[in-house]
Amino acid sequence: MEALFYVFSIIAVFSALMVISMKNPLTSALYLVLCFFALAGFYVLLDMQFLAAMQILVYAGAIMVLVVLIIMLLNLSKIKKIKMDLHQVFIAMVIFIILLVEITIYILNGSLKKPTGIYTHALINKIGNTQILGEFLFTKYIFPFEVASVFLLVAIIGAYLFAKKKY
Amino acid sequence: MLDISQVYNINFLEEGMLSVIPEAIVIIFAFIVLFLTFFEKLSKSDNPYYLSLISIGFSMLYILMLSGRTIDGFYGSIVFNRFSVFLFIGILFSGFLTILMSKNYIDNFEVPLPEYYSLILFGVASMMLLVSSNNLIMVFLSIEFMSITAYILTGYLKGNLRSTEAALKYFVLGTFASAFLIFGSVFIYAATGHLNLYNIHFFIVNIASKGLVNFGDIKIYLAIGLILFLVGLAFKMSLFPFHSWTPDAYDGAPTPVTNFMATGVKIAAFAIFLRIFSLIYNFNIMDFNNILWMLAILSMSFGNIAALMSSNIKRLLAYSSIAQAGYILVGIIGGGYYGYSGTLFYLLAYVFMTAGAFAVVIIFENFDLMSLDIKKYSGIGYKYPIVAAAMTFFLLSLAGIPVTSGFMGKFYVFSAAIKSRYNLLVLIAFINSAFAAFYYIKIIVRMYMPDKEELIASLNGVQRGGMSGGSDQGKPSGDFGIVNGKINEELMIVIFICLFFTLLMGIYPQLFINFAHNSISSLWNI
Amino acid sequence: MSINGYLIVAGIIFCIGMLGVLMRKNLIVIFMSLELMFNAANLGFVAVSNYLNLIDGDIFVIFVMVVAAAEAAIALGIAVAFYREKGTVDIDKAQELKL
Amino acid sequence: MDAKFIITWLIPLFPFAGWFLWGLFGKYFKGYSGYIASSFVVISFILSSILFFIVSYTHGFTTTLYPWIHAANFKAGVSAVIDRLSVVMLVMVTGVSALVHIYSIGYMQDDKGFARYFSFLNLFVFSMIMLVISNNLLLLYVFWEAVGFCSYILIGFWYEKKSASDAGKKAFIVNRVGDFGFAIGIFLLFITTGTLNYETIFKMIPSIPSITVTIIALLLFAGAVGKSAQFPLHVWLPDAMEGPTPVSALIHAATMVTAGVYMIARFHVIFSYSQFASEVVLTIGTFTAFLAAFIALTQFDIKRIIAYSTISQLGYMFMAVGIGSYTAGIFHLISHAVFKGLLFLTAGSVMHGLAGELDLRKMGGLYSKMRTTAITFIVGGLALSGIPPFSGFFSKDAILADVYNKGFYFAWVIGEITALMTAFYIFRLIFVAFFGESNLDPEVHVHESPKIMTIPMIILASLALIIGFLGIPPFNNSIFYSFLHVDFKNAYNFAPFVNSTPWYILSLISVLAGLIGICTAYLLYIKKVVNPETVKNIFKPIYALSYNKVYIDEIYNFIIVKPVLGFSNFLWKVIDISIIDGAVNGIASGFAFFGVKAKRIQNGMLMSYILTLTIGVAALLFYFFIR
Amino acid sequence: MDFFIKYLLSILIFFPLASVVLLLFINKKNEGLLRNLASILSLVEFIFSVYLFVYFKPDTYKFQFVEKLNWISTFGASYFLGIDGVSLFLILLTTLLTFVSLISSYRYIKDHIKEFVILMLTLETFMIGTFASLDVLLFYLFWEFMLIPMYFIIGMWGTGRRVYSAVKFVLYTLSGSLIMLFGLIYIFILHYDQTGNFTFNILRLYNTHIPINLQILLFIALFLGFAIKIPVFPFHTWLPDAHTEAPTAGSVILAGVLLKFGVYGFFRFAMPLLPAATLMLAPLVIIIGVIGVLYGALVSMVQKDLKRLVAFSSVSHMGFIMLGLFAMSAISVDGSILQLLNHGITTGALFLFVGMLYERAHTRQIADFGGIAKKAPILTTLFMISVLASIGLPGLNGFVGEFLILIGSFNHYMLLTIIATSGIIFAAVYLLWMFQRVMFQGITNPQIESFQDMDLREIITVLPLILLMFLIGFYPAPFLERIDPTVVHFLSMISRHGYVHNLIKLKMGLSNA
Repeated sequence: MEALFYVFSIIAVFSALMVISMKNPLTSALYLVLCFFALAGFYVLLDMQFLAAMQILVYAGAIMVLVVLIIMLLNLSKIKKIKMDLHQVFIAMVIFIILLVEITIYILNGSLKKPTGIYTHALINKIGNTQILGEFLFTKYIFPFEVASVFLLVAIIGAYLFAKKKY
Repeated sequence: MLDISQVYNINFLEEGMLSVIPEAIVIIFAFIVLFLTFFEKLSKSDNPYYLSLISIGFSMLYILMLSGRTIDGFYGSIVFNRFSVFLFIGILFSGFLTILMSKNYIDNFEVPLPEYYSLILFGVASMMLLVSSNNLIMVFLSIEFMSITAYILTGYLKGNLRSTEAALKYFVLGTFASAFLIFGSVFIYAATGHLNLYNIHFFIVNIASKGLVNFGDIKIYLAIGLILFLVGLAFKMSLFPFHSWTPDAYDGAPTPVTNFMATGVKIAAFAIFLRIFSLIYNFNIMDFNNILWMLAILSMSFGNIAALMSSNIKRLLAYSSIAQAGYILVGIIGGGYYGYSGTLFYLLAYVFMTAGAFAVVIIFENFDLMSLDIKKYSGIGYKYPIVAAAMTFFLLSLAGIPVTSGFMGKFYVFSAAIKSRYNLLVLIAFINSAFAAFYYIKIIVRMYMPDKEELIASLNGVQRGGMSGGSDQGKPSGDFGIVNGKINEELMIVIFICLFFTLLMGIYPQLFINFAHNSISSLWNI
Repeated sequence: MSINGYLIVAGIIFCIGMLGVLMRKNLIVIFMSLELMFNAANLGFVAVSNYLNLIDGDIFVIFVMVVAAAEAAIALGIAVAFYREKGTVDIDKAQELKL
Repeated sequence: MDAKFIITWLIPLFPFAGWFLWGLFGKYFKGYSGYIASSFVVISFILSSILFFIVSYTHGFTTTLYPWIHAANFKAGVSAVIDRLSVVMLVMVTGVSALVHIYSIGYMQDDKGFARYFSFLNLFVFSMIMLVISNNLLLLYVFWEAVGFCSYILIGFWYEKKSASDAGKKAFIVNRVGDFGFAIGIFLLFITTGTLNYETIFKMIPSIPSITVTIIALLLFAGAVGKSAQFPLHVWLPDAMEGPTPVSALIHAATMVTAGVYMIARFHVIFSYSQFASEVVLTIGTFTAFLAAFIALTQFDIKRIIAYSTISQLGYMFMAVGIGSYTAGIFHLISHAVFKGLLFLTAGSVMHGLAGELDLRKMGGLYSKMRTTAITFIVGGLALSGIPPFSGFFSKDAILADVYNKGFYFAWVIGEITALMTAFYIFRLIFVAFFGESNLDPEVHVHESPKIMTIPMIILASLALIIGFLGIPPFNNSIFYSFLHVDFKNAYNFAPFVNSTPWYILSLISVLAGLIGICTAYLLYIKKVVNPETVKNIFKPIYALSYNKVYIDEIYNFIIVKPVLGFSNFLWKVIDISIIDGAVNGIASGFAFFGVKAKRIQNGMLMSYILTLTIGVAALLFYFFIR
Repeated sequence: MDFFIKYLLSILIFFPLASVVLLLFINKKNEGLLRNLASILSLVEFIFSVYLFVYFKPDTYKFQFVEKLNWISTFGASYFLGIDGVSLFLILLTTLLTFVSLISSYRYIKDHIKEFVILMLTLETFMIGTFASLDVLLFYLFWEFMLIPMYFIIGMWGTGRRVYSAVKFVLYTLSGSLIMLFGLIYIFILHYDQTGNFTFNILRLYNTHIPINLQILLFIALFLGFAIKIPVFPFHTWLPDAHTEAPTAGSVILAGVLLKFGVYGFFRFAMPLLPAATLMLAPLVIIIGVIGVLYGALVSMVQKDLKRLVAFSSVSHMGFIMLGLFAMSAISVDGSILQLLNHGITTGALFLFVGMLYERAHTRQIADFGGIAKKAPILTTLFMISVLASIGLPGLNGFVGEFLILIGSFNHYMLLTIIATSGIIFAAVYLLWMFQRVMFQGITNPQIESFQDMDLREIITVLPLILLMFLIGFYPAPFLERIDPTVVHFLSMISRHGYVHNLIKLKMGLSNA
């Protein structure tokens, strides 16, 4: 298990780095998909196979396809021409390092609450993670679920309005 | 095998549904308005506009009927109490005024109307949800909901480069800040094991008082989580240094939307921050008061200083809103019954004075970009005395001169802070509001004491050429709010409503103070 | 694996996403970086949830995904609209609104 | 309300009413205002005389019109003290005023501001009467300033002349300098005694530490120095001659300028309890008498010569009050009022006849053309020179004799020299103007003044002849002394007589001094034994000193006026505009500067926006880190 | 009638506001009607205020015409009105000067008459409200809003750098009053901490016990607010600008009433609320006041602009008032309060005359004038009376006040009083010099040749002020007898709580050091 964690970690971090450093956005997109797969791997390790599936379906499947589609739709060669500004990269790196150090130090120094819940590894496997998620989603979190539907509708209207050529 | 229906009371619908009916009314009407798109005839007329107004009215009525009750709905995801009632009213007023002032503005542009009004209604609903949400998931979801309507509305003027650019900037920055918000929630969750605000509150109060868990250990996670969460909220509240979207988004957005962002988004964000602050932050986890203290000072100083040199009225009001955020924060820092009710009072006062100012901006706006320059206001004191007088009052209110709600609000929050002995903070705030008066007065100077040549130019109706907003050329060049020398009625209604409340809250604030007090008393009524 | 490991990975990915937003000028890449940041948070939620033997965090992830999807739609819509007007997705070209 | 009350308050009421009438309705009265104004003053004079007899045969009294200021424990009423001193002064003031009023009718006949003139003149008479009868220091101070104000407006009566308005202003301001000291003296007196009422103060004086009394006396004397034009504040009086001549006669010879002497006589209790202060009074008086006479020697403006002579004679009076001979001082005051008023009126008559000419060098041989004027002038001159039997002889001699007999020999010597010089300069004036060859402007039609002017002159001349006989028998046996001494019996006798040189020896010396002066003038200007020009050349530095008034105006200009103006300019230009306002505007522009900087943060670059946001996050986390 | 007397203060406050509402309905073009109606209404207001004087009981320090209504019960703020001997006269002064300045502006204000009269009457409401309110919050409400009409009056009808001056005026005074508000709120909170009740009732706030070092800080805060308003020496630079550029009516109100608020604030708030600090810092304040006396006088001396000269003379006069107030002897405080009145009357009149000169010659430069006395004898006479009153010539009002101030202060601050007394010399110098250059001498400017004397309206404008100068000069008793009990009570309030003992110790410490 630990080995898998490291493998996924390395893939995830590496692909994330590649996403932001590739000149061609299309390459970045492909690395992002790779990263999402690695994250899906994590979810499997953490007993959330359903989420892993969702990750791949929603992110790699839907969002990334959309991204790639847009990249193709817009003129790719023009998009590729956007150069990075070294000055800006330098400042960004400094901030990045500072924040990374800070967050890491905090994470290493702090500790979580003691586990108190009942949904142990065994219980999740017994009931099945999909079922538990479903039950939570349709009971305790029914209202956010409903709101999310309205939310998505609004997003659809928005996307439609933005992407439309002319009113 | 666990039966979840035993753990949670399935029978939530009866009580719980009541708690979201105000939102539901608005959302249902939003759908109805949206459906008007399908009928070309209906969508071109004023129907969406009237429907939207009616929905706000219904929602308001319902709230007033329900006020005084406290309802926890949907397993504690949503809470309806007097606190929400106060803010619902503020938000509904903000929406109401926005819709009123949109009518005239939006008609000038060839944009689909039903979508616009339904989006405003969705925005109102999302803000109401945000105010009443009691769960980090709900908070996150409503913030995103609110933001997304704001993004869309900001970029609503299709073909207008400024509008699109504003949406772009707002979107990138907003999403970036949201990322911090969720990342912060992770740590809060990690430290407390809860997503429900009340549970988190109890958890913190318990461990803090009884020492059940080693507080020191989880404190770091809690603190980092709260800091990152604060970033997300501070972004919405446009506090320095998370303010940077404000001027650009305010500037580029259609003016009614700017008003919506300045009033609705702001009070919703402050309201949820106030709730979360009073429930979670305010418990000695770390000295958040100090952080807020600095944010408040930076916000007001930056906002005021930047506004000093602005000549674009919308940007000026944006900077001023940053400064106002700083002042409002003073009330939260002041804390306690007094400070929180002061914050609410200030928020309500802020809605009216800002909406009034934006209504005046709309009146004198046109397709020419120069119409946003404060030079445009030269001599309107003589041409349109009522509007100018109203504008003067709004600006004075923003500056915190007595007899206006702005003064009472400032007085309220500042005295709360003095009560908690944040003397230096209040002193700096006072100094700030002294020199902030300069840029508000600058506009008044334009209106009443223009240079001779400027006055002549404005009286002759000479428009200055210059930067023109993209593809807007060839459109009629009259000011939006003025038809045949008469000022649009809807805008006048907005101005009068705002003026009425600005003065009422300034002269006899007791009504509103009682209201705010009652609301605050429900904050702890868990 | 200890929970801290997951959180550190999440933190690193989050920071990388942030770095991407900070240093890239391509709107599409910036958007992808934002997705990275969201996903880092997701990872954190799942890990914490698992560690605490709770489910709420996992539910949060679902909502984050919903939001991410919606935002993807909006983002790409804005990108298209911007591209139509400017002929590029270089955000440095967004210079109408300043001062 | 008894008769005394009514009479007392009617005296000032008439001129007061006159002031209002002519001030407000002057233009409706036209020329009559002069006659009515004069008759008002004459009525006052008659009432004063009645009061004089009442007081002479009964005793003094005080009477209150109304309580004026009443704030906490500070009380001051409008009330009068009527004793022998004040009635003497009253009679003198109203009498001379009445004559001057009558004279003015003729003198000011053609002036546009006729009514205004009488209005101010009446106001002055009112103020002077009130000054004389006031019963407390505040009231005294009020009218002390009020007469100063009247002097200001009357000097500047011909305001279109810059020199006239300048002179008025100068008079007012210089007087204010003196009043500054006077006011502080009053404050000090108030805090030491708790009251400003004369009687109470005088009762308390013996119990007050002598140093305090000295300071109070000196401060009060400062006021007198200003008002009575003593050195170093004498500079305003010569300039004051810009005013109409009757004004000079009334205000700057007979009445107002003597207020200082009157005041010291009134406060004899205070002054006599402080020997030092009295000696200062004596010294200043002596010095001023000499200095003014010295300056008068070489002047050519006839009014100025008389003005300097006034200063000089006032010096004599201060000598008298400085040695405790209050009656002698008041006696000289009265007689001086008469003969100096006479001199001014006649000088005015000369001006009237010569169309306003004042320069001695442009006169000569006037005796034949204006005989009445000349004779009355000579009477005045003789009285001034102290030639018996004119009044000046008796009064001045009484002072000098007291000075000698009380042992102030040096002052006596100076006094005699001054007497010599006095006789010289006044007869220089007489000889040059009225005798000798004529240097007149041929276009000027010289004529004698009308009756309305000459009659007051004649009355004054006859008074100058007879009034001196009040001073016999000499010393403490005289009519005047015995009449007035009652009021000074509270004085502390700080300077007892040390000699008892018979009066006739001292008088002889004085008369001799006067005669020598007259003879010298005669020899120089009539006989022309020596050409005055040669004398001038011999004593060139001294002559220059005298001719330029010892350069005192220039010195003041150099050490006071210019530095003050320079300093004021510094305060305004540097402190006010540059430093204070500069700081205020600097703060404003500082904010503007930051405003520009702040706008630069908002540069439209999305990257920098994100950067600020991120830096904010990093800073917040860092803040947690350092905690 | 009973009703009228009982609610007289409210009527006084809201009558002008009601007048404003009435005027709003009059057509802008009907200028004559607007002017006349506004003047008549302000005259009616003045007559109402005379009732205040008539029904005022002179022999008590207690507040009279008291009205109390709940306003903001949460803060313990109430609509609490009442006057004592001090505010009585200041209200009378306000109503009189408003009337005077309204009729004085018939010629000066040519455009936007409707706005002008409305602003003037609004200003009157707020000025009277400030003097009449006994509730700190209410006071502040009136106090600060007052700036706005004044700002418009300067900015809209001013001359030259009017906008700069108006903005400077607002920002300067606003800064001060906000810091003052800070101090007031602090006291309010302290009172809450001690009693558990929120109240803005000044009579109750007087009982707040404040530690001495805190008192000093609070005093500084209040001092800034009030001192800027007065203005005291280093904070005065807004005054010359505002005065110079304001229209005549504005200058009159500004000098006549607005400057009084600072002193009134000290009298009503700063000193009784913070007695220990007052006693401790009094010497410093007096030093500042005395500096102001000399500074104002010296700077006036070299001014070339008439209005600026009069403005700086205000600085000097206000220095006297500060001296008297902080010397804290009954006489000097009486004198200060009386002088407050006098300054309003005298300087108001001076500004009226300067305005008349400006209307005729269209210049304010002293050098451009000369020889006016010949053309306009009435103007000259009345102007001279005002100048003399300002100089402090006995028999006119200025003297009584100045004399009482000086004689009252002399006991406690001998040297400073002597220095201040020298100010009377300088006053004579600069005012007479100005008067001479303007009114006397020959005519050099051809514009003066066509100079007209005052007409009946102008005489009516200044006549009440001139009469008051004489009245107070000759018979100040009606004024002093009403002021005196209030002042005595005021002093007894400062010396309460046994602070005096501490003060004596402190003073000795200071003198030893």
